[in-house]
Amino acid sequence: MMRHILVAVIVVLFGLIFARMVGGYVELDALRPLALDYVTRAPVELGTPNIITGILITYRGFDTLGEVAVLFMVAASVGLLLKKDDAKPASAKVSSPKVSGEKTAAAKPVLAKTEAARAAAARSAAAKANASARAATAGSVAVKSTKEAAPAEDDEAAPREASEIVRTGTEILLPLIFTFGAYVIVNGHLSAGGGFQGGAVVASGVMLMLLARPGSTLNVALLSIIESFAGVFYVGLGILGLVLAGGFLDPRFLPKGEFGAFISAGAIPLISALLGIKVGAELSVIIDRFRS
Amino acid sequence: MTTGLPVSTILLTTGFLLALIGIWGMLTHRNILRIIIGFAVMDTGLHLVMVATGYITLGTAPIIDGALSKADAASRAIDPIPSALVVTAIVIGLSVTAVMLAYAIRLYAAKKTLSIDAFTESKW
Amino acid sequence: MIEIIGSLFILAGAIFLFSAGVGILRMPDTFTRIQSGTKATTLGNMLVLTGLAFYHPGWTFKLVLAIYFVLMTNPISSHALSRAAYRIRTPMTPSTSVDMLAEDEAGEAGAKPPAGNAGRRKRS
Amino acid sequence: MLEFLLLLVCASILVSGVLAVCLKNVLPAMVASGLASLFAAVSFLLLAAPDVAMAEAAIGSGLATFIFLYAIRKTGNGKG
Repeated sequence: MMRHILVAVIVVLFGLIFARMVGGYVELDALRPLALDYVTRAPVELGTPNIITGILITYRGFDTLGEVAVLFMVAASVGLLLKKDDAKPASAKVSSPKVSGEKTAAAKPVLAKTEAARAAAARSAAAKANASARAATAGSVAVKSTKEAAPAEDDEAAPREASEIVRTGTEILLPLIFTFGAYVIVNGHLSAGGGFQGGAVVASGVMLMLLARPGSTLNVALLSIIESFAGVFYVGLGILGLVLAGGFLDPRFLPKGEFGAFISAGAIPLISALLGIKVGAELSVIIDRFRS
Repeated sequence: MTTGLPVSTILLTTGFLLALIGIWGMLTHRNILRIIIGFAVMDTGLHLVMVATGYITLGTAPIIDGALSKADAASRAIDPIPSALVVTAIVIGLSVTAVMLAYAIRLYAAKKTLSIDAFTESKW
Repeated sequence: MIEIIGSLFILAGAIFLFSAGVGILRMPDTFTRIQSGTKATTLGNMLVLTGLAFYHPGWTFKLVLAIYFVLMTNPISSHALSRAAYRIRTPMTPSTSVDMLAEDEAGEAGAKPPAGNAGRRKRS
Repeated sequence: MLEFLLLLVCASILVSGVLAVCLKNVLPAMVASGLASLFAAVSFLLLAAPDVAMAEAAIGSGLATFIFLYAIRKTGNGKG
């Protein structure tokens, strides 16, 4: 009870501050000087109809780059925090698929690779280590198999599969969602949207896929490679702007093109696409970390 | 059906009230997940406040197309800077929420409880 | 003339959406509410979007895409919702007379359901 | 008319926020917070900021809610 009163006092104090802020605020009837500068300069200088994208990618481009770095750090730290480290001795975990995998390993090494990979993917990290230790004695193939299975983190108790209608509907809808995400990303300089929004749309498509197929795995290694290359190209475009145009992340080193056309506004669509790829990959990785 | 209040004042009030609700929720609850939900609500409220400060009376979106010419933009478009900042703030809000939830999952794995009364090691 | 046709479409869509709202308020249990909120809103949305296509002929392609999206997502999401509600044994209204999913699952399991209980299985 | 719509949306935001904080169970509270985010996206649209509305609708009410959902599932349905 005492704590509730204290909290109420704190909230009322905040409320007083906020009330003063609301009371002293008058709605703008003209743009502030900086905003006026941006609104008049962005369409002429950059050739981008969507002024918000122009600000986000050019005038505050360094800010956006830093924010993508923050997002990358969050993806990494979430992966670190949710890593499975309950390393228990997995002697009881020896199950039949691995035995069959070893049996085929003696006969046919190529087939055994996929079999052992599938078997190892279904187990936790400790069991994986055990499998690789035992398979290493059997043959040299299984070492490769654990390397393949490393990105595939799977739940031991896999949740119930979604119904057939949901799975089929997901198959029909996913291309549509990804197309819409790509549309939003590359049309960021013409209409509402851009890298962040389109990346979020793509990530929600990935989320739909993961929800409809709880057993499927996301190739996190591939996603991180794509994401790293997008980041490298992002910084490379920034340096190109520094060398060929006015400054870091200046998109004017490419021709401005016709105002309002799809290929226009210098390098803004390129940077926007890279941003969208990066954001989409990072959000997908975050979702996948939470799922496993 | 007019109240005479400017649009941005209505939104400012709503945003600040939502932030207050979020602060109340963060401070009263003892469950970590409830605290994070309170934080998310506060986040939404502050986004509302920031966007409302950019509104200009009878303004339109700062996208130049058939409805808004280049010459008109300076007088009719809303302030684009708060919008640009809020777009990044939303993504950062999601990141912060994700990190907090990851910590919550780790804390639950350590103590099998979500009440912050159980975590007294760092209390002095 | 074309605008009048568009308005008629939008009005019809609004009527369907309104009936969906009334259905959600008046229906007795979860499943009937879900079905009233699905069928009527799907048709209502489609009619409203068709009416918009009459108003802005340039948007037709995007509106067709939107209609396709609504047509695909709305039934699937409500199917997932009602299946989840069934799985957690949400109580049905007492006037429910056929439970096809229970019969189906009983048939899949290979066990013939008891004769008296086959059609009508109530949950508490 | 626009103002009336705006007041309606604002009232919905506030009601969803109160529900998000006050509901007993964590799961409905999470859904209510996502709902507040969704109504906030509508109000952004009324404030002529469609970029922000898109970001909020996709991230705030879509992805954040599902990350919450996974977290609740991993922490024993949020009890305790």
